[in-house]
Amino acid sequence: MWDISLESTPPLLKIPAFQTVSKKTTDKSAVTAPATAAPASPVVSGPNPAHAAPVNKALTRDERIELYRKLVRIRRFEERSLRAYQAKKIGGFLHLYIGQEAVAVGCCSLMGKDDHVITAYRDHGHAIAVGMDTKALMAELYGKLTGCSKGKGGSMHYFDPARNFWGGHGIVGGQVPLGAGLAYALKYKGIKGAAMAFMGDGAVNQGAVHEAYNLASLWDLPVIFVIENNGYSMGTSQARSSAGDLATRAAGYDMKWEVINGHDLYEVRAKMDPLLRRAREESKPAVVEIMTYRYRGHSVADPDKTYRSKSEIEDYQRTKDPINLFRAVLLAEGVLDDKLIEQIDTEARAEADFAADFAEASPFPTPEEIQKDVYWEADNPSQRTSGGRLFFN
Amino acid sequence: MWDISLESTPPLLKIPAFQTVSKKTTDKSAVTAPATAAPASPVVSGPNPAHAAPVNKALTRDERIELYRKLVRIRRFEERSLRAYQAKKIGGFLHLYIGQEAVAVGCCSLMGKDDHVITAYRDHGHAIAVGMDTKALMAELYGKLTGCSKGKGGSMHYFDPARNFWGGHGIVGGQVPLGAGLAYALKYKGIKGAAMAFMGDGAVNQGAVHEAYNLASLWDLPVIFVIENNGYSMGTSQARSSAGDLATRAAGYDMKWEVINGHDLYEVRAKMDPLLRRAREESKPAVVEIMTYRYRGHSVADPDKTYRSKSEIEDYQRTKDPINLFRAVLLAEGVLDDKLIEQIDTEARAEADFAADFAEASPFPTPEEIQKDVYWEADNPSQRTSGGRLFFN
Amino acid sequence: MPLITYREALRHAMSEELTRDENVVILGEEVGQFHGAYKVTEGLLEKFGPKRIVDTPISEAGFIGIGIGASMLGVRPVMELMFWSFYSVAFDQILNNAANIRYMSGGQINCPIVIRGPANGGTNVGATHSHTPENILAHHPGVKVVVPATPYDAKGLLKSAIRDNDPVFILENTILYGLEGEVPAEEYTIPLGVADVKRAGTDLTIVTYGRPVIQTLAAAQQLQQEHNISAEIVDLRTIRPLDIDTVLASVRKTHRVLIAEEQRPFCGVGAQLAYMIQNEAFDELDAPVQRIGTVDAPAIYSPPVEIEQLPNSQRILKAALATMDA
Amino acid sequence: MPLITYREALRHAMSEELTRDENVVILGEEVGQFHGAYKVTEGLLEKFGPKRIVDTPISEAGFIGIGIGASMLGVRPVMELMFWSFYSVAFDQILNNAANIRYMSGGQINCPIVIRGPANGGTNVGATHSHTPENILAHHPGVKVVVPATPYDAKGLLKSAIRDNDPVFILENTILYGLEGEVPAEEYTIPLGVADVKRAGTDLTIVTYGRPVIQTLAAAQQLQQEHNISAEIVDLRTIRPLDIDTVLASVRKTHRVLIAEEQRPFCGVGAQLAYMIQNEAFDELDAPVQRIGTVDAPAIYSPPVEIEQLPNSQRILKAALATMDA
Ligand SMILES: Cc1ncc(C[n+]2csc(CCOP(=O)(O)OP(=O)(O)O)c2C)c(N)n1
Ligand SMILES: Cc1ncc(C[n+]2csc(CCOP(=O)(O)OP(=O)(O)O)c2C)c(N)n1
Ligand SMILES: [Mg+2]
Ligand SMILES: [Mg+2]
Repeated sequence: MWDISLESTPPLLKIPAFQTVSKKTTDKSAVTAPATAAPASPVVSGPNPAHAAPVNKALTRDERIELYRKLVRIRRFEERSLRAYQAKKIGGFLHLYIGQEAVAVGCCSLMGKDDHVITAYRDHGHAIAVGMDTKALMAELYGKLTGCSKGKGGSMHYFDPARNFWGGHGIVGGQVPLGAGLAYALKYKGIKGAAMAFMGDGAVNQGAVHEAYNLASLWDLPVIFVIENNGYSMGTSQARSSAGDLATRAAGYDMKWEVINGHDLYEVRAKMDPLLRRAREESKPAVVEIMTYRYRGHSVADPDKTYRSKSEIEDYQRTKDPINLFRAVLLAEGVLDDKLIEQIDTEARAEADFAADFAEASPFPTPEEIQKDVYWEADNPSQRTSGGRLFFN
Repeated sequence: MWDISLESTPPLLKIPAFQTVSKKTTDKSAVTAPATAAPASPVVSGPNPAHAAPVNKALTRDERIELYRKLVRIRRFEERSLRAYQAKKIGGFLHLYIGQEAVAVGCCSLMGKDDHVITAYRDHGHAIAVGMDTKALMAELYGKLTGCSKGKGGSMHYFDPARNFWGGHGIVGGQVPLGAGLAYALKYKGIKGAAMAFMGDGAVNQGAVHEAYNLASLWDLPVIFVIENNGYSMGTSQARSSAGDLATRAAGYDMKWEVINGHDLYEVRAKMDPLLRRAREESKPAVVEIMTYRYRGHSVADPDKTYRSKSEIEDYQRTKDPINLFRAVLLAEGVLDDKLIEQIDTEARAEADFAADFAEASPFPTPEEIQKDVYWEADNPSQRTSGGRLFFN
Repeated sequence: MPLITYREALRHAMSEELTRDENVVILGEEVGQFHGAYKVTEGLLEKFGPKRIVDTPISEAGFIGIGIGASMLGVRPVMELMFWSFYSVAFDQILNNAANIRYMSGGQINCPIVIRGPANGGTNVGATHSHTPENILAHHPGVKVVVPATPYDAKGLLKSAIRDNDPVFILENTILYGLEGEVPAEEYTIPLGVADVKRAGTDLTIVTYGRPVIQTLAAAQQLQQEHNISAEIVDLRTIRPLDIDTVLASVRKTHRVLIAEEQRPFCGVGAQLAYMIQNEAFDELDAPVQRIGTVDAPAIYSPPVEIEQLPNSQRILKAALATMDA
Repeated sequence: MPLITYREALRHAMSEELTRDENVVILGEEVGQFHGAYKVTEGLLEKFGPKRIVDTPISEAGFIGIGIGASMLGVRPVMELMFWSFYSVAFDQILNNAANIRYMSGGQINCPIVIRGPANGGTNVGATHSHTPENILAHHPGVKVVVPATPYDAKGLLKSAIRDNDPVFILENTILYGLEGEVPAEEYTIPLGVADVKRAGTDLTIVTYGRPVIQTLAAAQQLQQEHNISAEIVDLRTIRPLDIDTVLASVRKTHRVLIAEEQRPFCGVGAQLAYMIQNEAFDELDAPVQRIGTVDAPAIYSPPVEIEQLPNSQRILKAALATMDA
C-alpha cells in the first residue's frame, strides 16, 4: 500500500535494498575512452557499499526521516500540481519530476550554507529539496503574486536566492554557465562553497555546456555539473541524441567524472559528498551523470505514446522507484514503521492541498506588475541615477 | 640560401629528414583519458615511416615538385601581401599562414573531385592549396572587383565553390557546423566524398564546434575536423585556453582522433589519407590535431611582444620549417636540385608580384556594388517571384 | 473549399514540397518520431521516412549550421525551431552565416534554407519562450521574414519559402495552429512580399501581421458596429521584403494609421513602419501614426495578466479609437 | 583639462572603478597579457594582477554566462567583447539570462554586469565583424545600452555603468579609440540616459550617437558656413534609457529632424526615434523625419567602398540639405 510511484496503481512490491546503475541506452559505449574516474558500479547482488559511506552513517534518525519526507513531499506536491493543471488552474508547461526525486533530495541534502544550486525548467524537486515553501511554489504555478517569482516566472522559473537556489531556467543548457559563474564568485570571494549546476541528458549537446566545462576545468572552479540522465530529452532517447557516453566527455576537459545510480538516495549522497568536499576545499570541478527516470511525459502536454513503451515505464516504477527503494532501506534500518510512513504521506498530501488552497486564495498580479521587476532602478526610484525613459509604448 | 622561413634572415641550416610532434603545451595531459586512436608518435630518431606510406610512394616526381611549389607559392604570396599591407594597399586584418603551409597543402593535396574544404579567416594557404588563382586572391585583399569575392569579403572571406572551397570565415568556430553540413549534403545525395573543416586551437572552445562533433558522430557524417594547432589563439597559449588535450575531446563523442606533425608534409598526407578514405567509404567522421606554428603575429597588427619569446619563434623556423623540411626530403629523394629550387622560388616571387600588379591595376567595386549579391532574387530580377521592398533607407 | 487548420496547412505545404523536390529535407527537434512538439510535422516521418524527416539533438547552432552548410551544396533544408525563442543559441549561424554567405562570397553561394517555428506569447511560457524576433531577423539584409496569420497564407507562403533561393524565416504561432480556414484543394503558392488587405475600410488603416490580424478583425467589427468607424486592415504577411506600397495606398485613403503587432515596442517592426509612413506619406497623415503592441517588459507568466500584456482585440479597439481622436 | 584618448578614458574609468570596488573584475579575450586587442586594458594586468584582470578562452557564451552567474552573487564583472559582433555566439546568455533574470525571479536577483567592446564599421573587417547591435540590444526591456562618442562621455558613462545595478552594454568604436578630448583630472560620472546637445542650433535638429556625432559636427560646420543653416546636434549617448525629452525640446525649436546613425535601417534606432518624434511632436514637424545611416547591405570589405556605405560627413551634409528642402 505504500508503493508511491503511481497514485492509481499501488501494488505493494518486494523491493531490493538497493539498485545498480541502469543500463546505458547508447550502443556505442564500448568504443568510448576509458575514464579518469572509476566506471559505474557493475550489477552486483551484495549490499551497496555506498549505503555505509560516512556521509550516510552520520545521519541521525530524524535526518533520515526528513530525507524520506522530502521525497514524499515532492511527489505529492507534483501530483497535486498535475491535478491543478488538469483543472486548468495552471498555464504554460508543467514538467514533472516524478521518479527523479532522489537526485535533487540527495544532492541538496549535502548543501552547506555556502553551496549553491541552479537547474533547468524541471525544477520543482530542487526547489523543495533546498527548502522552499510549497505554498509559494504552488502559487507560482497558479500565476499568483504570492508565488516565489510573483507569478512572473511560472513552473520553469522558480527562484529563491535566500536559499541559494538560482532557478529554474527555460533555455536548455543556458543555466550551466551561470552555475559555473556562481562557483566563480565563490572562488573570487574566497568562500569555501560549491555550486551544483543541474542539467538533463539532452542538455549536454548544447555548446554553452561545453564552454562551461572547459572554463570550469581551466580555472579550477568549485562546480559540480550534474547531468540528470532520465534517458530521454522529450521524445528522443539518449542513443538518438548523443554520441558516446555523457559523463565521459568530462575527460576531454581533464575533469573528474562519475556515474551514479540516481534511484538510490544513499548512493547519490555517498558519491556526491567527496566531490562536493573536493570542490569546496580544493576548488575542483567534476561532472556526474546520475541515472534516473521520469514516469510522466516530458511535460503534461506530452501524450507519451511514440517514444517508449508502457512496460519500460512500469518496470522502472516497479523496480527502481526512489521512494519505494529508500523506504525499504529505512524500514530495514528500523527508522520507519508503517505508522510513520502513513503519517508522512498524509502530511505531505495535506501540505500539497494546503498549498493549492493557498494558491487559489491568493491574488493575481495586477497589470501594473507587468512593468515591475524589470529594472532595479525603476523599482528603486529614490536611488535612481539615470535619466530618460526606461519603458516604451 | 634556401631557408625560407624568414625573408630577411636566411641562414641555411642542417635540417633533419623529418620532425616529430611538437610537445604539447598543456601540463594536464597526464590525467586525460586514453584515446580510441593511437597516441601521437613518440620522439624517435629513425626515418619517419609516414614518408613511405602508400599515398606518398604513389606520388610522381612531378607531383612531388608541385607539392613543394605550392608551399613556396603560398609563402611568397603571403610575404608579398604583407608588403602590400605595409604599403596600405590592404585594409582590415591580414592573418598570415606563414609556417603552417604544409597543413593546407598536405590535406588539400588528397582532395578528390567530391571532397570539400572550409576554414576560418587564416585562409590564404587553403585557397592556394585548392588551386585558386593568386591574382583573384591578391585582388580580394586590395578590395577590387576582380577579387575572388568581388572585394566584398576581404582576407578573411575567400570563397571558390567551383573548387570546393567554401571559405574563409570570420567568426571563430562558426564554420565548423557548415563543414559538417557539407558532409551532410554529400551523404544525403549519396556522393562518396568527404569534407574537411579546419579550425584553430582556440576554436575548439566554441560551443558550436562541440555541437558539430556530436552531430557528425551521431549521424556518421563524412567530415574530418582539422584542428590546426599553432600553439596560440592570438596571444593566448593553448595551456591558457584549453583544459586537457584538444584531439582527445573527440573520444567523448565516440570519434576517432589522431595527432599529426604538421611540419612534415608527408606525415600530414600519410595520416590524413586513411581518414579521408574512411570518411568517403564508410561515412565516418574524425578529429585530427595537426601540430604547427605561425611565425608572424596573429594578424599583421599584432605587435607579438607579450606572449611568446623570439627564441621560440626562431627555434621553430630553424628546426621545423615545413618548406625547409620538405625541401630536404625532396633533395634526399633526388627530386629537387638547386636549379629547380631556385626556379620555383623565382617563379613564385614573380607570380606574387604579378598578382599584386594585377590587383593594383584592377578597378574597385562601384558604390552600386554595395547592394549587389545580397539577395539571389535582387540579382536575378527576371526570375523574381516575391513582391515588396528588399532594401531600405 | 476544404476547411483545414493552420497546422495542417503548414504540414500540407511541407508534404507537397517534399514530394515535388527530393532535395527538400525536414530537420528539427522532435519533428519525426514525436510528431513535432506542436504536431505540425505529424505523419511526415511515416510518409517520407527517416532520410527526409530528421530528428535532431538539442543543438540548434549545430544543426542549423549543418543545414546552412548542406544548403550551400544544394540540399533544401526546412528546419523547425521548436520555438523561435531558441534562435538565441543559433544566432550566429542564422545571422552571420545564412544571412551573409551570399554577400561575402561575392554572389557565388546561395543559402536556400527555411527556418520555421512558432514565435509568440499568449500561452504562459514566460520570458525565455516568448520572443517575437521578426524585427531582429528582418534588420539583417540578406534574409526574408514571413509571419502568416491564416491557414491559407501559411500554406501558400511556406511553399514559396521552400522554393526561394534566399534564406527565409517563417514565424508561426502556437495559438494559431488550431485555427481553421479555407484552403483550396488545388496547389497554389503565395508570393512573399505581398500584403493582403484583409478588410477594406475608409476611416482608419490598421497595419498588422500574425495573430493580431485575427484580433484586429474582431476589433474592426466592433469599431464598425459600435462606433461606425470603417477600418481597413492591411496584413503584411511578409516583413521583409515589405509591401509598403499597399500600406501607403491605404494611408492615402484613410489618413490615419494604427499599427497592431505582437512586438515589444523598442525598434519593433511598428517603428520601421511608422518611419516609412511618415517619411513617404507625410502630407497624407491627419494624425500621428500610433502603435499597439506588447506591454514593454519580459513576458509575464501569470495567465490572466499575460492577456493584458499582449495585444488583444479590446486593447486594439481602444488604440483605434485613440487614433481616431488624435 | 588634460587631453586624453577615448581609449585612455575607458581605461581610466576601469582603473578607478577597480580601485574603488574590489568586486569589480575585468574579463575578456586578450584583456590581460596581450593588453587588449585594441589596447584598451593595457597596463591593467600589471596594476591589478591576474585575479582582477582575467584572460578568457574564445568562449563568449561560456565566459559571459559565468560573468552573469558571478554577478548574481555580487561580483561586478566588466566583460570585454573583442568585437560586439561576437555577441552572436553569446546572444542567449546576454538577452535571455542577463536581461530576464531580474524579471523571472520576481525582482529577487540583480545582474550588475557590464559588457563593453567596439561595435562599428569603417575598418574593412567585413560583414561578420561590423555589427552595430544597439537596436537589437535595446529592444529588450531589462537592459541598458550606451554608445559614447567622446573621451569625456566614454569615461563618465563607463563609470556609471559599472556602478549600475542593471546590466549595461557599452558599444564603443575602434575608430574613436584614438580620438583625443578633454577629460577632467578629478573624478566624475555621467548619468546614463541623459542626452547631450553637442551643438546648439535653430534650423534643424540632428539626432545622433557614436561616431556619427563626430561626423555630424563636421557636417554642421559646413552647413553653417556654406549654407547658412544652423543645425542643433543632440548626442543621445545612451539608447536605453532614452532621453527623448531633450530630442523633443530641440524639435520644438527647429521643426525639422534628421537622424544620423551607423545602423542598417530596418528597425534601427532611427526608426524608433522617428516613431516617437512624429507621435509626440506631430504638429511641430514641418517636414518628415529623415534618416541617414549605413547603406542597407552586409558590410562590404573594399576599403574605399565601405566609406560610402557608412555615414560620413558628406552623406550627412547631403541628407541635412534634403531635410531642409523637404
Ligand atoms: C535551447 C533549447 N532548445 C530546445 C528547448 C525545448 N526543450 C525543452 S526541454 C527539452 C528536452 C530536454 O531534455 P533533457 O535535457 O534530457 O531534460 P529533461 O527534460 O529530461 O529533464 C527541449 C528540447 C529549449 N527549452 N531550449
Ligand atoms: C567568436 C569569435 N570570438 C573572437 C574572435 C576574435 N578572434 C579572431 S581569431 C582569434 C584567435 C583564434 O585562434 P585559433 O583558433 O587558435 O586560430 P589561429 O588564429 O591560431 O589560426 C580570435 C580570438 C572571433 N573572430 N570570433
Ligand atoms: Mg532527459
Ligand atoms: Mg591557433
